Amino acid sequence: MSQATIILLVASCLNALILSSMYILLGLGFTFLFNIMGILNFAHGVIYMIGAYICFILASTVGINPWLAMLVSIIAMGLFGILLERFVFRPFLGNINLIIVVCIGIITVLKNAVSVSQTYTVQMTPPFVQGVFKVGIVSLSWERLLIFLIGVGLLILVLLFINKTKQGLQMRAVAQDKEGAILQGINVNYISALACVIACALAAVAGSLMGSYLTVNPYMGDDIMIKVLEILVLGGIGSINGVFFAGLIVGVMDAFLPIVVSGTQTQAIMMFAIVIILLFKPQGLFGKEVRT
Amino acid sequence: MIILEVTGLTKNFGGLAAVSNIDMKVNGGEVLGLIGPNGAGKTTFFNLITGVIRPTKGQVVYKGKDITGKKPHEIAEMGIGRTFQLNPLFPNFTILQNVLSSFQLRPRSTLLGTFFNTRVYRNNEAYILEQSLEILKLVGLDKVKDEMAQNQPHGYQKMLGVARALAIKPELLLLDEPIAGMNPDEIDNTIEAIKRTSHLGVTIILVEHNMKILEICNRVIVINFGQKIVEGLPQEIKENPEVIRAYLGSGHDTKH
Amino acid sequence: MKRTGSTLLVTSIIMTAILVLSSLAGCAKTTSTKTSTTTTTTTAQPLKTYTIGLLAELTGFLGAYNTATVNEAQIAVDIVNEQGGIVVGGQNYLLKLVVENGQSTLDGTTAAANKLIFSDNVKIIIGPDAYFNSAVSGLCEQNKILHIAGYCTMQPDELDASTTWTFLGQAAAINYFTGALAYLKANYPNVKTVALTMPDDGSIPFFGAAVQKMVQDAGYTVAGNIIGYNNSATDFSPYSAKIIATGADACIACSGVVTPNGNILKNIRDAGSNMLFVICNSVIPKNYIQVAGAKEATNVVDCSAGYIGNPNPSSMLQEMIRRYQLSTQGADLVTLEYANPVYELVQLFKQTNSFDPQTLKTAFAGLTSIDTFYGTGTISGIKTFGINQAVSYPLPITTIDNGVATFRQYEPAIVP
Amino acid sequence: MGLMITVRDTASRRKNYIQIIICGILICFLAIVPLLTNSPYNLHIFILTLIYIIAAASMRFIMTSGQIPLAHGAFLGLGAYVSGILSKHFGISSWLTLLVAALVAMGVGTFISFPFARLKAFYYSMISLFFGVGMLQTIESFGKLTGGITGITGIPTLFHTASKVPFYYCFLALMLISLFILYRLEVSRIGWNLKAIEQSYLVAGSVGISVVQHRVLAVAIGCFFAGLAGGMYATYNVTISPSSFDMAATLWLIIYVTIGGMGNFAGPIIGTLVLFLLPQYYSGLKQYTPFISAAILFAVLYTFRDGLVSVPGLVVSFYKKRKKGRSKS
Repeated sequence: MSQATIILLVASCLNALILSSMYILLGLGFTFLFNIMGILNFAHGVIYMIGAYICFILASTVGINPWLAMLVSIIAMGLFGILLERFVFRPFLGNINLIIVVCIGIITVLKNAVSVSQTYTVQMTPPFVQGVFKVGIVSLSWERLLIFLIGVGLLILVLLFINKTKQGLQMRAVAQDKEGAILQGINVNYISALACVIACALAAVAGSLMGSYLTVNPYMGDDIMIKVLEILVLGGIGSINGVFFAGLIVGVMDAFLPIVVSGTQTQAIMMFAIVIILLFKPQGLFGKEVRT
Repeated sequence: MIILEVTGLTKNFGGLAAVSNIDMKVNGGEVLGLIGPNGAGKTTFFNLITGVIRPTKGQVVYKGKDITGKKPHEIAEMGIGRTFQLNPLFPNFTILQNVLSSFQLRPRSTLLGTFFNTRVYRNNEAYILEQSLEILKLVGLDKVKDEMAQNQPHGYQKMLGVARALAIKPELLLLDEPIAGMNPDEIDNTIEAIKRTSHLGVTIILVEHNMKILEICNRVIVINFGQKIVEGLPQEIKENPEVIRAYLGSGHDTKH
Repeated sequence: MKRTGSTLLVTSIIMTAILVLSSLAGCAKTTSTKTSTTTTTTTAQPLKTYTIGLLAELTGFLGAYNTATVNEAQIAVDIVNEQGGIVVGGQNYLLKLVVENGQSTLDGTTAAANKLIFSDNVKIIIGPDAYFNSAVSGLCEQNKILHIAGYCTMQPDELDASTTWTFLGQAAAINYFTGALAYLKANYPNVKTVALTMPDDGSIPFFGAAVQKMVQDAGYTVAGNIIGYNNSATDFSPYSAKIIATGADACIACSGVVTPNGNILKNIRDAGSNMLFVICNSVIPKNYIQVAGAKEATNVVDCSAGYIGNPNPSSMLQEMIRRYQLSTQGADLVTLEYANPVYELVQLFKQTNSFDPQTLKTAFAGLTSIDTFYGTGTISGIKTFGINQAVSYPLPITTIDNGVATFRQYEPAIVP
Repeated sequence: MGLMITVRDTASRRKNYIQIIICGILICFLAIVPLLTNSPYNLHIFILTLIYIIAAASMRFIMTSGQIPLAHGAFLGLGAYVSGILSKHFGISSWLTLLVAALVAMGVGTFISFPFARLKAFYYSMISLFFGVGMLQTIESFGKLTGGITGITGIPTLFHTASKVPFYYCFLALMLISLFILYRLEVSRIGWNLKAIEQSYLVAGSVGISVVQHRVLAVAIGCFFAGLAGGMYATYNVTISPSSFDMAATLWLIIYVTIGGMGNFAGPIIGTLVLFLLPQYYSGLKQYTPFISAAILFAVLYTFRDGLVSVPGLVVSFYKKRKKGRSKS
C-alpha cells in the first residue's frame, strides 16, 4: 500500500471524527427538543446559521475577539431559544403540522433577512487558531483539531449535565413520561425552555466554529439540517446513545464516500443506505420497540 | 361448549413477566369475571388475546381455531369484541358515528361499491344505521347520539365502548374495567346493560379490580402478579383468604 | 379576549378577500400599464423611456450575488441616462430596467422569462446567470426576443447553433479556463500531469468534457477522472485528500465559487502538499486569500474578473467602480455580468439607430469585436458553442504567494 | 352513505346547500378566468395553481389518516421526471405519460409506506422525508438521463399551440375530476375509517378496521394524484429541475393545507388559491417578497389556527354570540 493511500486513509479517519463531533453536537440539541417537547424543529439549521452570523458580525465587522464573539453568540442564541419555546413552540404543542408551518415561517424570515441585509462579499469569521502540526506522516491544522476538541468537550459536558444534575434528571423524567413528571411537580415549561436553550446554544457553538472553518452564508444550515434528521432517525428517535452512534456513522460515510464516488452521489447513496436500514429496523438502531 | 381456551399464556416485558403461564377455559354464554388488583396483568392479558401484543409463549384457541398472534382486525372479524380501559372511543366523532364506523365486518361493502355509491352500499349503510340505533338503545345512549363523543361524561364514554364492541356482532366480548371510575347509579346502569347484553347470548369476559362486579359473574378468576391464584364461584371468592390478602396487600381503591 | 380575537378574524378575512380580488385586479392592471409603457415609445412625449428586461435570481442560493450584479447593471443604466440617454431615430430615450426574479430555480426562471415576454412585453432580455439560461434561450428563440446571457456553463440549450437569438455578453467559465490554461502552458513547463476539479452540479458531462479535451490538446495528462465536489458539503478535506492522492503536479479548479475552491486549497496546504493550484473563475484573488488564509494561499495561479490591476481602465469602468463603492460602502465590484451586456446594447443602439430586435441581432452577429468595460472584446465561439456569438475579452492573470496577490499580465482568453 | 345520512338534519342540510353554492361560484369563476385576463402570464399562474391544488388536496387525503407525507413534493418530482423523460427521450405521447407518471408514483409510494404502516404514523413521515431527499439527490447525481441539477428542458407539451387556454381548460377538467374522486373517497366509509385510524389506531383495530390496509391505501391514492400533478407540471412547464421538488416544495404543500384548513376538504383548495395568487400581487417587491409571505403565514397561524376555511364559521358564531349578548341585556 503506497504512502499516498495510507495518508488518504488516515486523513479520512480524522475527517470522520471531526465531522462526527460537529454532527453529534447539533443532533443532541435536536433530540432534546424532540424528547422533551415532541417537536421536530425544522428551524434548527437556521438557528445554526444565525449563530454563525452573530459570531461573524461581531468578530469581523465590529472587530472583537472571536472567542468573545462566540460567547456572545451562544448567549444570544440561548435567549432566542427561550423566546422560541415561549412564543413559537408552546402555542402549537401537539400539532406537528402547525409546528412545521411555524418553523417554515421562521426559516423564511431569518434566511431572507440575512441574505437581504448582507452585501455580496465573501464572509468568514477570523480564525480562532492558526497553524498546522504533523503527526507522523499526516499533518492536521489546529483549527480542525480545535473543532474536534470543543465538540467532544461539549458532548461530555452535556452528558454530565443530563446524568448528574437535578435539571438533567428532570429532563429525562419529562422525556420518559410527561404526565408522570407533571404529577411529580416538575415544571415542564421550565424544562422545555431549558432544552430549547441548550439546543440553540449548541447550534450556536457549531455555527461559530464552522463559520470560521468554512465561510458563512444564509444557506449554510440547509444541508446540516438534513444531516441532523438523518442522525435522529438512524439512531432511533429520541435516543441519546443513538445520536452518538448515528453521528459517527454519518460522519464516517461523509468522510469516506466522497473518495470513492463523486459529489452529490454521496448524498444519494447515504440517503438510500439509511432508507434501507430503516426498512429493516424501522425504529432506528437504538429506538425503543413500537407497538401497533 | 368451550368457546375460548388459553394454555400457558406468558408475556415478558424485558425482565418481568406481566402475564405468566395462565390457563383458562371459557364456556359459551357465561359471564366470566377476571379480577385482581392494579398491575396484576389483566389488561395485558386482554391485549394478548386480541392480538394487540404477541405472547412470549402460550396459545389462544377460539372456537377450535388457533388465533395466537393474529392481527387485531382479523381477531375482531372472528367475532371477539373488546372495550378499552383508557381511550374507548373516537373522540372527534359523534356517538352515533362512533358506532357506525365500528360496523366494518358484516355487512361489508366492496371498495368499488363504496366509491361508486352503489345500491348495495347504500342499503348496507342504511341497515348499519338502524342496527346502530338499536345498539344505542340497548346501552341507553340513544338520547345523546348526535353529541360529540369527547364531550360525554365518563360513564357514557365507557358505555359507548361497549356499544362499539357490540357493533361487530361479537360472540365473545372482552370488557376492560367497564365500571372503573363510575358513580354508583352509572354503575347500576352499566351492570344492567351488561346483563341485557349477556341475555342476547354473548359470552362476556370482564376485567375489574372492583369486587362489586362479582354479582353478575357466573364464574370468577383472580389473578395477581400475572398469575392465576384462584378460580371459582363468586361466593367462594369473596371469602377466599388469598384474595383478601391480595387486595389488602395492594389497596385496590387507591386508584381514581 | 375572544371578542377581540373574533373582530381580528373579521378584519383579517376582509383583508384576505380584498387582497385576493386586488391580486386579480393587479394582474390585469400590470398588463394594461405595461402595454401603455410600450405605447409611450411611439406616442409623442418630451421624455421617452425604453424598457429592457433583466432576468436575475434575486432570491435563493444566487440571491446575494445577483442582487449585487443587478445593482451594477442599474448603475450602468444610470450612467447612460445621465449622459443624456441614447438617440434613436432622432428621438432621445432614457433606458429603463425591468427586473424579474427567477428564485434560483429553473422553473422560477422560466416563469420570470414568461412574465418579461408576455406581461412586461420587453423585446430584449439580459441575463439570467449560469445554467438558468437553458430555460430562457428557447423561449427567446420562439418569440424572437434578443437574449444576452450573463454567464454560460455550457449546459445543453444554453448557447448553441439552435439558439440564434442568444448572445453571450460576458466572459464565461470557459473563458477563464482558456486564459488560465494558456498562462500555465507558457510559464510552468515542468507541470506534466494535472488534476481537474469542479462542482458536481451536472456540468461535468458537458463543461467537464470540453475542459478535459482542451487540457489533453494542450499536451497534459489528466490524473484520474474529474473530481466533482458537492457545492454544499460541510467539509471539503475529503476532496483535497483525493486530489493529493492523484499525485498530480498541478490542480486546476475549472469553475465553481470561492467557498469550495478556497477550502480545497486550504485543506491541500494543511495536508502538507504544495502542488500548484490553478483557479479559473470570476472571484477576485483577495477572497481566496481570505478563505484559505495567508499562509495557505501560496503557489496559486488565478485567472479572474477583468478589472483587477487593469492598467488603463476605461472612463466607464472608473465611473462604475466609483459609484459602486459609493453605493456599497467600498465593496469590490463583482463581475459586471449584467452591466457589460447593457454597455454592449448601448453601442448596438447607437450603431443600428433602432430598437428592432431583428436589426440588433443581425448587427450583433455581424460584428467581430465590441467594446466592453474591460476593453475591446472579441466575438467568437464557433468551435466551442457551435455559433459565433460569445464575447470574450482579455482576462487578468494573478499569482498568489504567501497571501500576496501580484498582477502578472493579460491573457486574450478568446474561446475558439 | 350512512355516515352522511346521520348528519342530515335541517341545519347541516342548509350548510350543505351553502357549500354547494360556494363550489358552484368557484367553479364558474375558474371557468371564466381566461376571459377575465388578457395576459398569458396570468393564465400561467392560474394553471400552476390548478396543478398545485391537486397536489395539496392529495396530500391532505394522506394526512387524514394521521400520516404526514414529507416526500409529497418529491413524488410530484417523480411524476414530473417520469413523464418528462418518457416523453422526451422515448417519444411516448404526453397523455400516456401522465397516466404512467401517476401509476409509477403510486407504486413507489405504496412500496415505501408498506413496511411502516403498522408502526406509529410518525415513522412514515420520517422515512418519506429521507426517501424524498434521497430521490432528489439521485436525480441530481445521475445527470445523463435527468440532466442533473439543471433538470430537463424542451419536454414535449400536450397541445402544440402558443396559447395557454387549452392547457387551462384541460387541467381544470383534470383538477375537477381528481377533486371529485378524492371527495367521494373522503365522505365514503373509507374516508371515515381513515379518520378513525387517525384518532386511535388501537380502537380502530379492535372494531375490525385494518390499519395497515387503510394507511397504505391512503398513501397509494395520495401518491397517485401527486404523480398526476407532477406529470401535468412537466408537460405544461416544458422545463423541470430538482430544485422545485425539494424539501421546501413539500413543506409549502403542508403550508397550503394547514393555512387553508386541515379539517375541511376545501382547505387545501382555498389555501393554494390564496397563497399562490397573493404573491403575484406583491411580487414587485423583488427580494423582499418572502417577508410578506411569512407575515401572512404568521397572521393566519396566530389568529385562526384551523385555517382560512374555519373563518366563516367563526364569524357566524361570533355574531350569534353577540346577538345572544344583546337579547340578554
